[in-house]
Formats: sequence, C-alpha cells, structure tokens
Amino acid sequence: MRIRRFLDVFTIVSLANSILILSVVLVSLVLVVESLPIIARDGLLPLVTSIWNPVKEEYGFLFALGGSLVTASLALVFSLALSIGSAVMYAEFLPRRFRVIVKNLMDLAASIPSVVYGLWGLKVLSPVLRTYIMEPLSELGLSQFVGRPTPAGTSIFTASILLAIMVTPLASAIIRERLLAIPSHIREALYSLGLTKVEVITLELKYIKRSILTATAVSYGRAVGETAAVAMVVGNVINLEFFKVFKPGYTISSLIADQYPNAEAYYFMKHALFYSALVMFFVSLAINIVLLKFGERV
Amino acid sequence: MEHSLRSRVTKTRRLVLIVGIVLVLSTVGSLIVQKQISQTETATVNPQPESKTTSRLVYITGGGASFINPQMQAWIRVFMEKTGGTISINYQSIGSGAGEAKWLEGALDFGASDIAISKTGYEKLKESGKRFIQVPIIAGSVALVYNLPRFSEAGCTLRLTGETVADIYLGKIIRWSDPRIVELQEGRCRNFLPDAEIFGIHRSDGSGTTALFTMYLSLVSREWAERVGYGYTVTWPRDALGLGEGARGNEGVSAKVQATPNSIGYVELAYAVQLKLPVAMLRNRDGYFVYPNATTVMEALRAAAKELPGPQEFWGDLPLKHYMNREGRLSYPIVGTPAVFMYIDLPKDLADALYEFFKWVLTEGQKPENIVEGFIPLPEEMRIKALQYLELLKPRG
Amino acid sequence: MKPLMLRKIRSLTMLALISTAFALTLLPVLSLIGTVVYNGMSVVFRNFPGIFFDIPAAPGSSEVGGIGPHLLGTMLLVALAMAIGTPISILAAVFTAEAIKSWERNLGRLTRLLTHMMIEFPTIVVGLAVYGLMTTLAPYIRALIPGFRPFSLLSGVIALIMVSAPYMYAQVEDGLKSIPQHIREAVYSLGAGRVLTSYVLLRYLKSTVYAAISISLARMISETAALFFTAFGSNVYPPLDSNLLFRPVGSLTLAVYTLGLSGYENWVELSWAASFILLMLCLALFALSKVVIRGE
Amino acid sequence: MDSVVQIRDLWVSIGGRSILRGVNLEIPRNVVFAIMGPSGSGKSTLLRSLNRILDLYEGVSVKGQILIDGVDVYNSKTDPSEVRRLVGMVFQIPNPIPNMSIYDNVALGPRINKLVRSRWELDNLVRWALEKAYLWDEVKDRLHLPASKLSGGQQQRLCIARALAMKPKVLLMDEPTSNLDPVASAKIEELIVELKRDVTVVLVTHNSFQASRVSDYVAFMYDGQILEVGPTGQIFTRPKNKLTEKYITGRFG
Repeated sequence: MRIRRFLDVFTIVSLANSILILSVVLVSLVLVVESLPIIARDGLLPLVTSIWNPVKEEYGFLFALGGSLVTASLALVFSLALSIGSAVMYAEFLPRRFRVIVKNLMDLAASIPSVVYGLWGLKVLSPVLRTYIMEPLSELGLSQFVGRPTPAGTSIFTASILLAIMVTPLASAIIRERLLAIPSHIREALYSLGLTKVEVITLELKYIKRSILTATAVSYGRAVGETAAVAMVVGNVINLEFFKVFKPGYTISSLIADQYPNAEAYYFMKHALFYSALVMFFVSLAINIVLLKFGERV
Repeated sequence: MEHSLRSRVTKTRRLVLIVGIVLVLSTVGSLIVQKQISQTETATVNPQPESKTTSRLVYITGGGASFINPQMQAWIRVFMEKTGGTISINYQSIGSGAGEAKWLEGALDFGASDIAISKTGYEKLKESGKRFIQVPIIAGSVALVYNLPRFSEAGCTLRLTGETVADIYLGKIIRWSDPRIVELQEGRCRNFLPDAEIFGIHRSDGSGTTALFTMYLSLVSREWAERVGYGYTVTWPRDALGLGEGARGNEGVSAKVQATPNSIGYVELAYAVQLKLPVAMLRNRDGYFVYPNATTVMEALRAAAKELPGPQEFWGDLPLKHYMNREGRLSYPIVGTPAVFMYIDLPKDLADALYEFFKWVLTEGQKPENIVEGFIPLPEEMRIKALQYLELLKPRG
Repeated sequence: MKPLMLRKIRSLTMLALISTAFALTLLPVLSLIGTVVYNGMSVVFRNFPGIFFDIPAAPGSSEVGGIGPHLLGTMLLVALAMAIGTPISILAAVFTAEAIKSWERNLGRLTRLLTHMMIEFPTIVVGLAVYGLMTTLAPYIRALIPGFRPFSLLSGVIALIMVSAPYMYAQVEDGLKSIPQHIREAVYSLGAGRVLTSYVLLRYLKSTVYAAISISLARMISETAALFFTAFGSNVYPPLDSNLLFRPVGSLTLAVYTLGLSGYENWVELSWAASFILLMLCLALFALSKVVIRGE
Repeated sequence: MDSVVQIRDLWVSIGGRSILRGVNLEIPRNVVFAIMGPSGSGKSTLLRSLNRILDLYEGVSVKGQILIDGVDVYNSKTDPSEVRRLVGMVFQIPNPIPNMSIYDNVALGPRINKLVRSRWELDNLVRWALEKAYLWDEVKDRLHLPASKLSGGQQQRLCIARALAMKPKVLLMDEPTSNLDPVASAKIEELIVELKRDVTVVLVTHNSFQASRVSDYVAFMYDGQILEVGPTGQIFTRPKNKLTEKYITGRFG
C-alpha cells in the first residue's frame, strides 16, 4: 500500500505517452531544421518553380508537388466511383452467400503490401493501360491535352489508376459498413413512399455523406503519401506539364525516393528534398484536420 | 466445477496455437542459424591459405554506383563461396553520389562511385583529417544507343562526333537528316537516315552514367560546358523543345530507346550489350570512329593509367582531362573507372576483410570467368596501380 | 407513362454503372493475386526450400538463388518493432483513456493530437526523418556503441514503430473511449485501481486489441518506403552476434522493390517470389486474425 | 445510533456548477435507505460521491466529509480503491462485462481484492454470492457462458451478486429497476429486502412506491439538498415538507 502511494504505477505509464510525443516532435523538428537552409535561401520559391538543376543548385519542385496532387486527385475520382459503386452493389444487390467471399477478398486486398501492387502495376497494369486506354485515346486526338504515352506505359495516369485500385478496398469498406448500418425502418419508410430502388439508394447515399467524406479523405491521404508503388509506375521523369497525365512524371514521394540517394553530393539538394517532405507533412496535416473535423473514425 | 474445465480447454487450445507459432518461427530461425554455423565451420576446416585466419564473421556494408551492382553481386557471391562465408559483404546500389556521401558520413564501410571523390567530398575529407584511399576496380564506358530501323536493316552503323552529340542534346540539331550528321556517315548509308525528329532520351534519376556522359560533352563542347555543365543530374535543353524525355535507370533508358523509333540515348555499355541495341561509333581524338568494346575501352584506359593520381590525391575533375577523349587510334572516348573509397585507419578485422576482398577483386575477380557479360576488366597497367593503392589498407607494423 | 419509362431507364443505367464499378473493383484484385501466385509460386518451387535460406544468385545468371536474408530481416524488424511498439502504444492509449488528474488529461490530449497528426502520414517522410535523426545522433550514439550506423536494424525498427504506433494507439484508445461509462464505473466500484481496471477493460476489448495488433503487424510487414534509408537492405546474412542491432538488414518489401526494378530476369523472378511470400504472409495473418477474433 | 455512513456538509460541484449543496446525512447499519427526488436533484451524484466514482469525471470538486465504517473517504491519505472495496455498487443499466463469463463476472471483485487464497474458496464465494442474489439455480449449469447471454433481470441480479462477492459494508443501488420489466423489478425488490441482513443498502429511486415498499428510511432530495429524512412510514404518512408531500402523492412539477 505504501509503495503504491509513493510510486503510482500509472505515472510510469505516462512514459509511453512521452515517447510517442517525443517521437512526433523529433520527426517534425528534423524536417524543419533540415529544410531551413533552403527556406532561408529561396523562401517559397521552390513551391512555385519547376527547375530541378543540381548543377546550378536550383531546386523548384512544383512539378513533383503538382504530380502528387494530380495523381492523388485523379485516383480519388476513380476510387470514389469504384468504391461507392461496389459498396452499393455489396449492400443492396449481392446475394448473401457471395458477400462473405467478396468481403474477405476486399479485406485481404487492403492488406497486400503496396510494393506488391507496384510490381504488378509495372509488369501487368502499365502495358494493359497503354495498349487499351492511353494509346487509343491519344490517337483520338486527345494527345494535345493529355500527352502521349511512353512505350513503357508508366505515367501519372497509370500511377493514379494503380492508387485508385489500392485505396478502393478501404474506401469501399467504410461506405459499405455505413450503408449496412442504415436502420431498416428508414429504408422501409423510403420504400413505402413509392420510391424505386435507385431513388432509395440515391437518398441513402445522401444520408451517409459523412462516411463518403471520410472515405474520400482517407483515400486522398493514402494516395498522396504512397511511395513504393507510385515510384514503380509513375515514370520518374521531370515533367513540367504534370497535367498532361499520359506522360510520365514525378510525385514528391517518388522524387524523394529517387533523388535522395545522390542528394548529399550537392549542397542544397538534401535540404530541398526535406523541404518537399515538409510540404507533404502539411498536406497530410490538412487532410487529417479535415478528417478530425468532419469525418468519422474508421 | 464444469466451467473451469471448459475454460481450461480453450486455454489449452490457445496454448497449442502459441506453441505452434513459436515452433515454426524457431525452426526457421534455427535453420538459418545452422546455415550460418555450417558456413563458419567449412571456413575453419578450409582456411584460406593466404588470409590471416579470421575466426569471427566479418560483415562489410558497402553501397554506391548502380552501374557496377551486377558485377559487384557476382563478385560477392563467388568470393563468399570461396572464403566459406567468413566475410559477408552487403552491397546496395544506391547511386554514386550516395555511395560517396554515405561513406563520408560513416554510414558505409566502403563507398563506390562511377567517378572519383567529388570536390566537396575531398574538402570534407581534408577537414576531418581522415586518411583514405580510392581504388579503381573495373572499367566503365558509356555507349550511345539508337533506334533507326531502316538504317540498321541496311547494315549501317551510326557514326557520331562529340560535338554532334552535344548539339543533339542541346537541341541545335533537330532532325536525323541534318547535314552535320549526314556528312559523318559512310557514303552508302547517308540515304538511309530518316527525315525525322531525333528523340533524345536521358536518365531521370541521379546517376554516375550521366556524370560521365555530361563530363565528356563538357569537354568536347564549350557551349555544353557553359550552358549545362556536368553532374549526376542536369537539366536537358532538348526536353524544353518537347524532343527529349527522361527514363529511370540504365534499364529504363535502354527499354525506351528500344521501343521508340528515331530515338537516341546513352547507357552503360553492359546494358547495351545485354539488350543487343545498336551502338553508335564515336570519333576519338585521333579522328578514328570506334565502337565501345573491351579493346577500345582498355586502350583508352591504358593511356590514362600512366597519369592516374595517387590514392589520396584529389582525382576530382581529372577523369575529364585524363580518362576522356584519350589519344590512340583505338581509344574509345567516354570511359571511366568506377572506384571504391575506404578509410585507412579501421579496426583490424574490418581492414583485413576489406583488403582481402578487394585484393581478390583485383586479381581473381578480373579473370574472364568472374566478369559479368558486358563488363570490361581493368587493363593490366591500371590493375597493378590499383593493387599498389590497396596495399595502403594493410595496417602498418 | 413517360415518367415511368424514364424511371426505368434511369434504374437500368444505374444498375449497369454499379455492376461495372463492382467488376472493376474486383478484377484488378483478382488479377494481382493471380499474377503473383502464378509468377511467384513457380519460382518458389524451382528452388525449394532453398528460396527461404539462400542469398540471391548473381544477376543475369540462370539460377535464382533465394531471399533468405530478406526473410530474416523482415522477421527481425517486425518482431522487434512489435515487441517495443505494442506495449508503448497500448500503454499510451490506456493512459489517455483513463487519465484523471488534469496534467494526465492534458498529456493524454497532447498525445492524441500529435499521434493523430501522424496517421496517414507519408511513410517515406517518416523514414527520411528517422534517417536524418539517426545521422545527427550517430556521433553521440557511437560514443556508447562503437559499431553504430544510421543504416541499421535499429533505425528500421524505429521507423516501423513510428509508422504503426499511431494506428495501434488510435484504435485501442478509441476502443477504450467507446466502453460505456457504466461498465468502467462497475469495474472501479469493485475496488480496482487504475492499473487493474485498465487490465480488465483491455480484456473486455480483447477483439479490438487483437485487431489493432494484427493490423499493425500487417502494416509493418508491408512497409517499404520507411525502410529505404533506415534498414538499408542487404543481400547477404548479417552475422547473428551482439552487434546485429547496428547493422543493415534486408526486408522482403525492399527485395521486391530493388530486385523488381533491376532489369535482370532472374532478379525480377526473385522479386515475384518475394511478392508471393509476402502475399502468403498477409493471407496467413489475415486468416489468423479472423480465427482469433471469431474465437472471442 | 450506529451509523455506517456519515455525510457532513458535503458540497460537490462539477465543471463549476454546484450539484450538492451542504448535504448532511447519517445512514444506520443493516437497513434499506432510499434516496428519493426528482431527476437533477443530485441523487446519483450523492451516491457516486460515496465511493469516489466521481473521481473519474473531469472538473469535480468535493468539499465536506464522508465517513464510511470509520474510513474518511475524502482524506488525501485514503486510497479510493480502499473505499470502493467497502462499498458495492449496482447501476441503472445492468452492466456485467458482457464477454466475460458469469463466473468470472462474480469472481472479478474477489480476484481484484485478493479476498481468496484458493480456487476452492473462490468457487464457494461465487456460489454464495449467486445464491444471495437468487441467481444460482438459474445459472449453475452455465457458469462459463458469457454474461450477455442472460436476460436483463438476470443480468441485474448478476451485478448484485458481483457486488456482494466483495463482501462490502454498503451496497449502493442507482435506480436498479428502472430498465427492467415489472416481473424482473419485483424480483429485485424482493431481493433488496433480503439483502439488508448482510449489508446496508443505499437505494436511489425516483419511484416513490418502490421506496415505500422496500425501504426502512427515506431521504428526500431537491436541488442538491436534503429536504427531509426519516423512517419510511413517517415520511409517507406525515411528510413535514410541502415538496415531499407533492412528490410522493405524484403531484410534483
């Protein structure tokens, strides 16, 4: 009894919290300290310029920032369409005995390492997309808007499709669970008003729009930060026209993975890459704030 | 009471599960350990005749140039088999710049680069006062590869000069039919050059290959030296015209050239050989058009070997003057010697292990059976110098 | 009549779109699993069981060798990171949920805020920061441990913990928060102190805790980007001695990445084999977690 | 009079809002003591202050003194879990730990407080508590089943057994029948009357008929204060306070 009063076990437990806090603080500190030299030199310039010329120690990573945002946004659009569709299919149409299989398959898909997705994307998805989607479309005359695909098929578009495939199982699960959790009396009330199934589904989707927002933010966060899979299919080319999505490009993550190894041969490249990481830090912070404010916990 | 019986049953089941997992894990683990031990045992049974018997396992971490990675992995495998695993060498291809930088930081036991220690690196070394050596271990050269189907079918080989290559990548030569290119070709072949735009492909990731290639261009073209310069990563003027594009790694560049008609690119010779891409001839300093191959590369390096600086001197820009564009009828102009960097005052077992490995690399390792297809061993003159440099690694007294 | 037709057409279009989306969601997953199994299994059986123990064959050779060092590396990394990370995240979650005094509550809130920031954080940034930190600290650590290197098992373990601890923390903490107050009060009213109460509540939350652990385990096994600059990768076995913690190790995911991008046929095959083994690990973990959670 | 609980000038505020304002109360041993009052009058807070469960809430400040069986509850040297060991509690919602077995739920208290030294002793204690709670005959063949398998009334009796297994001096009951059907409630009420042989029962209820049926003493609370205390018969036949009268005759509000 006496010992307990002197040495509250629970106070010792607070050590675990301190370790977590310390680690987050240290990570942020390292990012800030390592980016300071380039911030002091260039300020916000690297965010708005697209020159990556280590020979002259010029580092503007707009092309990679743009690439990150474009890939993630495109991936979001595709994955939202896919995940809402498949969640509705699951909750409203799929016979019960298939549900178990589909659910397990999707849950498994969500746990497959991204680098395995990357390998598959490189060897299977890229050639398929190039032959059946990107080339026909650019032949149709879209090439001045979206660029021409390269022979390998790696491009910003490919990366965003791969990302969409990767995040859909998770996003779909969030929407699916909420759809299934809609109380049956609400559904019955809607049907009793004489609405068709499609109209009911539309209303149900409106009813769970918070979950859809959550799924959106989670997908976007994953997509923006994913490295290994993207680095394998995005092409890793300094592409100033990152909006021409059939051309290969860079994302911030793949820029770091690609350029960091050689960075310390220069004075500022390392700092520039840390700066780009810091920018990613703020992007994912913003997404987290959106999630905390408006989303639901998953 | 009945319930306690039941809960004991579920507890037993859980116990069985845990025991099962532990068993599987420990079996795998012990198999691995056993393998290690058996390696060590064979080592003690068959001690290397010359080596000072290192009873402990020594683990060496190295990293750097991706170009030499295949050759390095092959060497490591053979060497580890020969020494029975007393020395483990881990080489990761992280790029030349990283090889130098991480070695300087002390994160690696040895660094490897397509080029020599950079000026910044050399300054850092001087500041720290640490003693080091740099030793060439293999010959390297950059080949220009191209994709001109009709031209190749006609049995022709592209001939280029340094200046035209620089002008192509500078965007000053736009089409294959440009007179500056046409006039270099053999008479019959001039008609087979297409009147099409040249698609210039280059590395997008930082690489020693790019460093070698741009060094050469800086040497032969004043305009290149002023407008672009040389380094692991440069900005490519041709890209701005929409006539150029980057690709990742030697394999990316070769794949892209292979798939894109009317394109040109540069890769390490080994990759061109392996993928059987058409390789251009370059005009050397003496005015002869030469292919990159064992003879021409070794010829160029033989000339350079005479002026190879000491192991602790600043090699810095020297490859530019001394390796590139050498005299000699048979010299190929873009060559280099990928080198490894090591500190001298290391713990004894580590120094011994490094010495043993690189000594093997510079003797047995240079024999044809240990050279990976497409790679070229060091010429004899260079090899002997390298061995001399390596001797510094042996602890004195 | 007309509106009814319109309604029907709308229904059919919607149904078609939904089915397409469903098919497009499942197809890539099936293709992925199929490709990995097809390409990977043949390689695994070509060198069985050596694939689990050997080191990779020389690039371009006709043999494949194995991915033993990478398998060992993944096992070491994940085992250590789990052993350190799990208690830290669970204890921190317990502390946050059961905080009473005002400094405790504030510390809990701060933990919650900061760790939530780290959720969905790009893992390459975590890896980069850990590398930066270890490089800065290296000279000081080396004074204590002479063999220390920033590229090491230790750095890899720290990076893995930082990647997965926020998740585990958030899940356990949410679980503890979601326990109805009257159940918590019931346990306290039996005279349990906070430590005992937390223990009872965690047992009550068993399935949540198991789920959190198995998800963390899966995340750690799957992690690639955070290991680039920390664990560094290795194609050979590190000696299993007291310095093991301070030496670089390989991992299956790094093997998939570097071997897959190498361009050498036998290495790409090895990369498929590593993918296959990773897939099987995930599948086993997935099945195990289903069994354990259902068993509760 | 031998009082097991003594409350002296108790002031409680939560988040700056004062909930209890100067409560004085003495509760005799081995009786059923009912606390009545409209919702929001502070009954539950009073109950929760007795075993320091209030500590779990944020921004609680307590002034005054409570003695339970001689233990000074709010003394800074007193360990809250020592207090809670003396005081059992039964809640409004039946709250056994659902995925724990019936046996383990009852054994929880003895295990936490290390009241028993052997498996055999624990088995006997569990059986004793379940018998006291009139539950033994219904559950003796399925002790290993999770508690969630029981009906609401059974769960509430299980909670009572769980509290009893700790051998408390005082048993706090916070509207224990408000979530049960009439049959289950009747059973619990019957049980409450029996329990006072072993333990002092403090019963919070807003149901004045229940108070009149089971209790020996009644305290009437209003707005954080005790308006009237006395033997049940006296309060229900001759209430001194107008508000009390209104409340028990159902004309309140």
